Amino acid sequence: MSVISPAFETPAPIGHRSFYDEGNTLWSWLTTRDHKRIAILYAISITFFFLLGSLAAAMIRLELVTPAGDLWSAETYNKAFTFHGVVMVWFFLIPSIPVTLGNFLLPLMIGARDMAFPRLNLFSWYLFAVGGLFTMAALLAGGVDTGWTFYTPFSTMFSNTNVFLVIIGVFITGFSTILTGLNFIVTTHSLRAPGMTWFRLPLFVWAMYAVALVMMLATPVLAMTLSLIGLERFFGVGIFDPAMGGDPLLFQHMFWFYSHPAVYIMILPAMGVASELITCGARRNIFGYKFMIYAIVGISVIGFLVWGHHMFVSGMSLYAGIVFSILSFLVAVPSAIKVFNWTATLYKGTIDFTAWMLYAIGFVGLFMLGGVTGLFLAATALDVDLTDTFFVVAHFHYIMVGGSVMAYLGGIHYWWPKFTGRMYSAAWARFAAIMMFVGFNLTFFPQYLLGWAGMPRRYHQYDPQYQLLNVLSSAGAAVLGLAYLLPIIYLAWSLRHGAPAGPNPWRASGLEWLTDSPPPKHNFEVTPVVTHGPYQYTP
Amino acid sequence: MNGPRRKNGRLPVADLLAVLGVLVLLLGASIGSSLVPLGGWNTVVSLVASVLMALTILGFFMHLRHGTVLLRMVAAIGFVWLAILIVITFGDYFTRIPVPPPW
Amino acid sequence: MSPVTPLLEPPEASSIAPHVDLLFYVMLTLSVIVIAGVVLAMGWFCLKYRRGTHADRSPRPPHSHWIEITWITIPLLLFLCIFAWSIRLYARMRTPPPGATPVYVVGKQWMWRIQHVGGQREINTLHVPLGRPIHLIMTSQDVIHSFFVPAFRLKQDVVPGMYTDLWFTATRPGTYQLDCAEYCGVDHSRMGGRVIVMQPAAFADWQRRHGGQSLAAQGAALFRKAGCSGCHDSQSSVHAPNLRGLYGRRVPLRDGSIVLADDSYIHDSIMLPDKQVAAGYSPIMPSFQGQLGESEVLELVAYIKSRNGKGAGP
Amino acid sequence: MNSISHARPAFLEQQFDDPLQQRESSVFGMWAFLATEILFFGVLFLGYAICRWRFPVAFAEAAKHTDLVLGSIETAVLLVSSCVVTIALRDLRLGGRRLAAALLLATAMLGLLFLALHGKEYYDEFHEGLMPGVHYTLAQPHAVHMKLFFCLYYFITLYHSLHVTVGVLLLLAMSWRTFRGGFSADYTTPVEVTSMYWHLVDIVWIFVFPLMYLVGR
Ligand code: HEA
Ligand code: HEA
Ligand code: HEC
Ligand code: CUA
Ligand SMILES: [Cu+2]
Repeated sequence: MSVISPAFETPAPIGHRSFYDEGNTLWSWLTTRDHKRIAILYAISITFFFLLGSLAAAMIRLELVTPAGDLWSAETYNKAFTFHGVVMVWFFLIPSIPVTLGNFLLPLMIGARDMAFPRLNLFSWYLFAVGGLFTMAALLAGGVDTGWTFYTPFSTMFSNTNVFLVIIGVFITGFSTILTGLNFIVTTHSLRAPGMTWFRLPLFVWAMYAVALVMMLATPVLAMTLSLIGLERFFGVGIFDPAMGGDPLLFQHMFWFYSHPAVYIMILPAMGVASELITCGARRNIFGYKFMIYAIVGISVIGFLVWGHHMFVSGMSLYAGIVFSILSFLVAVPSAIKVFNWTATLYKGTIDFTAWMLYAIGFVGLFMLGGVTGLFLAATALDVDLTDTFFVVAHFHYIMVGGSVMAYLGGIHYWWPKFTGRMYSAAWARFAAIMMFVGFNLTFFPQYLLGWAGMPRRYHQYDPQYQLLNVLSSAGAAVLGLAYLLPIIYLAWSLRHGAPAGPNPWRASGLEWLTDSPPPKHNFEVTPVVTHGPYQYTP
Repeated sequence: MNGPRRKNGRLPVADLLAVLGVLVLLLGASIGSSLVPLGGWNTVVSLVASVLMALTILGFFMHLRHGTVLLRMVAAIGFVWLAILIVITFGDYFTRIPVPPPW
Repeated sequence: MSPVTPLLEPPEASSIAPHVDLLFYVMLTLSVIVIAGVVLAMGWFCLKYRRGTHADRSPRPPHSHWIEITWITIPLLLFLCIFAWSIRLYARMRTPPPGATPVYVVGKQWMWRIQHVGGQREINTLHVPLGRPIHLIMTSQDVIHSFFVPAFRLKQDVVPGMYTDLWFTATRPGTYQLDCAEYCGVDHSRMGGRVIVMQPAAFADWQRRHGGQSLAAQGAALFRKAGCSGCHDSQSSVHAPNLRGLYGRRVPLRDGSIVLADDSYIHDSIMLPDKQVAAGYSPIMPSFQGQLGESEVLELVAYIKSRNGKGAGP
Repeated sequence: MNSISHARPAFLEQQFDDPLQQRESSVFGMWAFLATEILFFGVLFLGYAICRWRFPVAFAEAAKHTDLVLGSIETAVLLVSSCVVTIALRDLRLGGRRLAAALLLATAMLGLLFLALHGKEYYDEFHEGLMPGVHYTLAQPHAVHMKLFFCLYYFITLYHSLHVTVGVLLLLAMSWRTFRGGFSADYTTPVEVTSMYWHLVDIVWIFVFPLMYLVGR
């Protein structure tokens, strides 16, 4: 269990004192500047939000079992999907991989003692928490019913729910995102260990770097756009209100200038995780390392130019539609490169079907399905029919739940021994992964058919001919929901009863595996010196 | 990050004051030009003056003249992204064809 | 209701629909081929190279430019073809053929109000003749809605403060579902209706039975009632432009630019008169925002348009 | 490469190997932050551009209601303050203390002067009835669309003033720390970073000024 990759000259001596041993009072956690502890604070918070968002999903799915709007009132249903979208996007999925896995692993993977700005890192968590509190306050005060997209003038002039509170919540969390991004960028630039050149960085670090860039360049736009909504609500004036000469489409441009890059904030980290998992699981170095990097960078840059594909039927000009459509096709090319390279990495490998490998393989498949249906939507003439139907809902759940959430869980399973020093039950973990895969497809595949059959999204009640598929989808959600509970149980169990993991249970290469599990406070007793690329696997 | 270490920020005070003089002159030019009716060009002229002032501050007060390529790129990227946002959005507005006459 | 089995798409009832479906199924086939290829490759690797098998695990190159370039180029070319195809179809969807019959649609929380040129008014129902191009000119009174007829494979957002349009030629008589596809508040899911496609003769009959005063005539009455004529009549003492022949003309504005006097221009002239002030006039026209509803504005627009023809209006 | 053991100055944080790395990280971080600030303000400028493009006349009319004289003085005040803070940093780097502290204080005071002048403008505008949603009494032909201008004007200038306020607080803190001898010729990073922030506040204003004050004169 201690095969340390020969790539690194100075393996750290095995210490005895992990970062958990540096005091365990609540105060010591709430004032910590250790990136590893902050990652754990985040992990707890986003799990909480994931559960909240899932409850809202359960409400959605229960309502949609019958065509009539009988279980909840229309208001409640609208609030449920709004809350689901807001919480899942801003309080779970955007932070998920970066703030937990990224925070914990980025310094470890580049051989640093901490983030460049540890205090800022803690501050980001507090911002996140405060933003979350505002959002929950909005929930307690009665909820919001605008949809997560806050389209004007509905959100400014017509909704009389707590839009303002949610906007403040998202605004504050946005700052948290920006500061996290800033920290990642500076850390990657200045704190790399000696010998850790740019082309020796693990792909996960590259993904974190790219995602940090997107976070910093996109989030400010969201913050100001939402502020403008707040302004309009407060003072009854504003630039999105047609009654005053404003333009609702301007809001959509601003919102999607942020929100399309934001979807890449949600997928790039997942791609980074998948690259680490697949190489280790197949015991093969990644195929086409440099192309993978170019693809990451390409996605994050071109991703900024495609936002208008959400507006093909909004009244935007035909010519803008043409430009956004072709750019959307172009941004799919780097994604294709990644899918093909992951597949090629398996070739001539030695593949172990650990739970995290199952997640990784599931990720590639589901991401591909979601991505390819994204191309249907990018094809303007099809989007005219499919937009705002369940086809879109299925598209993004395939990528976000099937892709990103699967990758996140895969990452948690892969690095769990590193985080906690314990092993979990491999059998249960595999079972949960497979159950999740089945439940997921049962939930969301029918939604493609629903969308093609013409069922619009955000519908509290629907025509009876759609019922069969909706019942299937709800049944799938139940399976999926139960599958989500399993890891919570067996991972918690492993904290006490799991076997000790040792520094490198998967015989993985990468600096994070050189140090103890869990790592000591300053990560490495001796700063490692890097002489090779990131992946040193032989089958 | 390991660019040449210049004696950043050691311009003589006199030079710094001269830079300030240039800035104030540009400001004056901008205000002055706005009082002359040039039609659409008024805004262009004053914006050009603003860009020059911003560049002066970036270059001299913020020492970007001696900055590394990396720093210059970081300084530029905000502006570049803003330009993307503005140009593409206007692209939509400029090309919205009116509803063609139905008969 | 036309028979719609749960797993199938709604019927193809517009001239565009078969084209959309063709594109969809071609893309579907392509995607299935590519996805199946990747999944099979992965599955095969997973089986062949799972731990414990005696497969050939000799070193393979860590990268290969040729392979990478191949699998960049092939998808790229495929994408470009699909793009070209879809964009041509899209341009066609967005370019109404000359001579299409205009129908005016106003979305409102939570109903569709429809006005025909002949003066027929309907709510949540749209009667159209078979085989004739129909051009919907749409706006919203409050929030954004979206006019969606799945059987036509068409959808267009209906945005307050601007006119959007949608055209189609119905190709199958019948009754089709009309939905609101853009989230618009509490009763979004109830904001539906029907599109009834009739044989031209039946449609003409329907028109006759429901026809009252034409839309333009209603507009003419309103023109007097709302006080427009007080300024815009040729006898008026106020210095205001004569609107005869305005529609479709290029109007020089006070700020030096020139705009085409189309539906939106007339709409904005009434609701936001300061936005574009005609050259040679002072901006004294009051805004009618809040006094006239969007459907009334549509009547006025129809009336002003009607004054283009020979012998039209006062 | 084992750099933890060397004599580490007190200001050097544990995650850095040496003062140079620490300084460059902070400066780089600040530049990155400034890039986001540009986008923060930039969106508002986009809103401004679109609205002005739609209502050029209303915007020209509305901009006439701003106070050109005060606006110009404010701009000059900020330009001077930018120069002063640069001189302060220069002095600090050359080992100065008292002069640097005084100049930093002066910069903060110029910032306060800016805020006071702008407050005066707001006060006048309130009495003129130019505040949509609060007190708006304009009734001229373009009054409705002039609201768009004012709405953006207040939002941008208030957001900018918020930045000035933060800047003033930072400058006061830096001045105090300088005066107490917290910095030396080797360690000026916090002052440097603060001054960068201050320059950005200045740069933003340089664009606000022509767009808000010089239109339609
Ligand atoms: C993580 C999130 C995520 C990601 C990564 C993506 C990725 C993509 N998305 Fe998606 N999208 C969303 C989240 C995401 N999306 C969300 C949340 C919405 C709805 C928002 C709302 O309205 O609420 C949405 C909506 C949405 C729309 C608007 C739909 C509408 O409302 O009308 C469009 C239209 O173009 C689109 C396109 C794409 C494309 C082209 C990609 C591409 O990047 C995908 C690229 C990947 C692949 C293509 C797969 C791998 C490639 C191959 C295996 C190559 C071979 C394939 C072929 C040759 C066919 N998305
Ligand atoms: C980012 C991440 C994310 C995640 C992880 C999810 C997770 C899920 N989402 Fe969601 N979703 C969004 C992002 C996300 N979603 C967004 C952005 C929207 C758009 C919102 C908008 O329109 O504004 C949306 C909208 C959306 C809709 C469309 C609503 C509508 O338009 O009318 C639906 C409908 O099925 C749905 C379902 C689900 C389900 C079943 C899950 C599952 O993964 C959740 C599984 C968990 C549970 C089901 C709960 C736990 C289980 C139990 C307690 C057991 C009992 C349960 C049952 C009997 C059902 N989501
Ligand atoms: C107080 C007098 C007044 C009233 C009442 C008035 N208008 Fe006008 N209208 C004007 C003037 C003056 C102009 C030219 C300046 C401008 O474009 O705003 C004008 C311009 C227009 C134009 C643009 C014409 C062009 O040549 O560009 C249209 C269309 C129009 N008015 C329609 C209407 C309608 C419809 C009504 C009633 C609902 C109405 N007006 C009521 C004074 C008036
Ligand atoms: Cu109207 Cu939805
Ligand atoms: Cu998108």
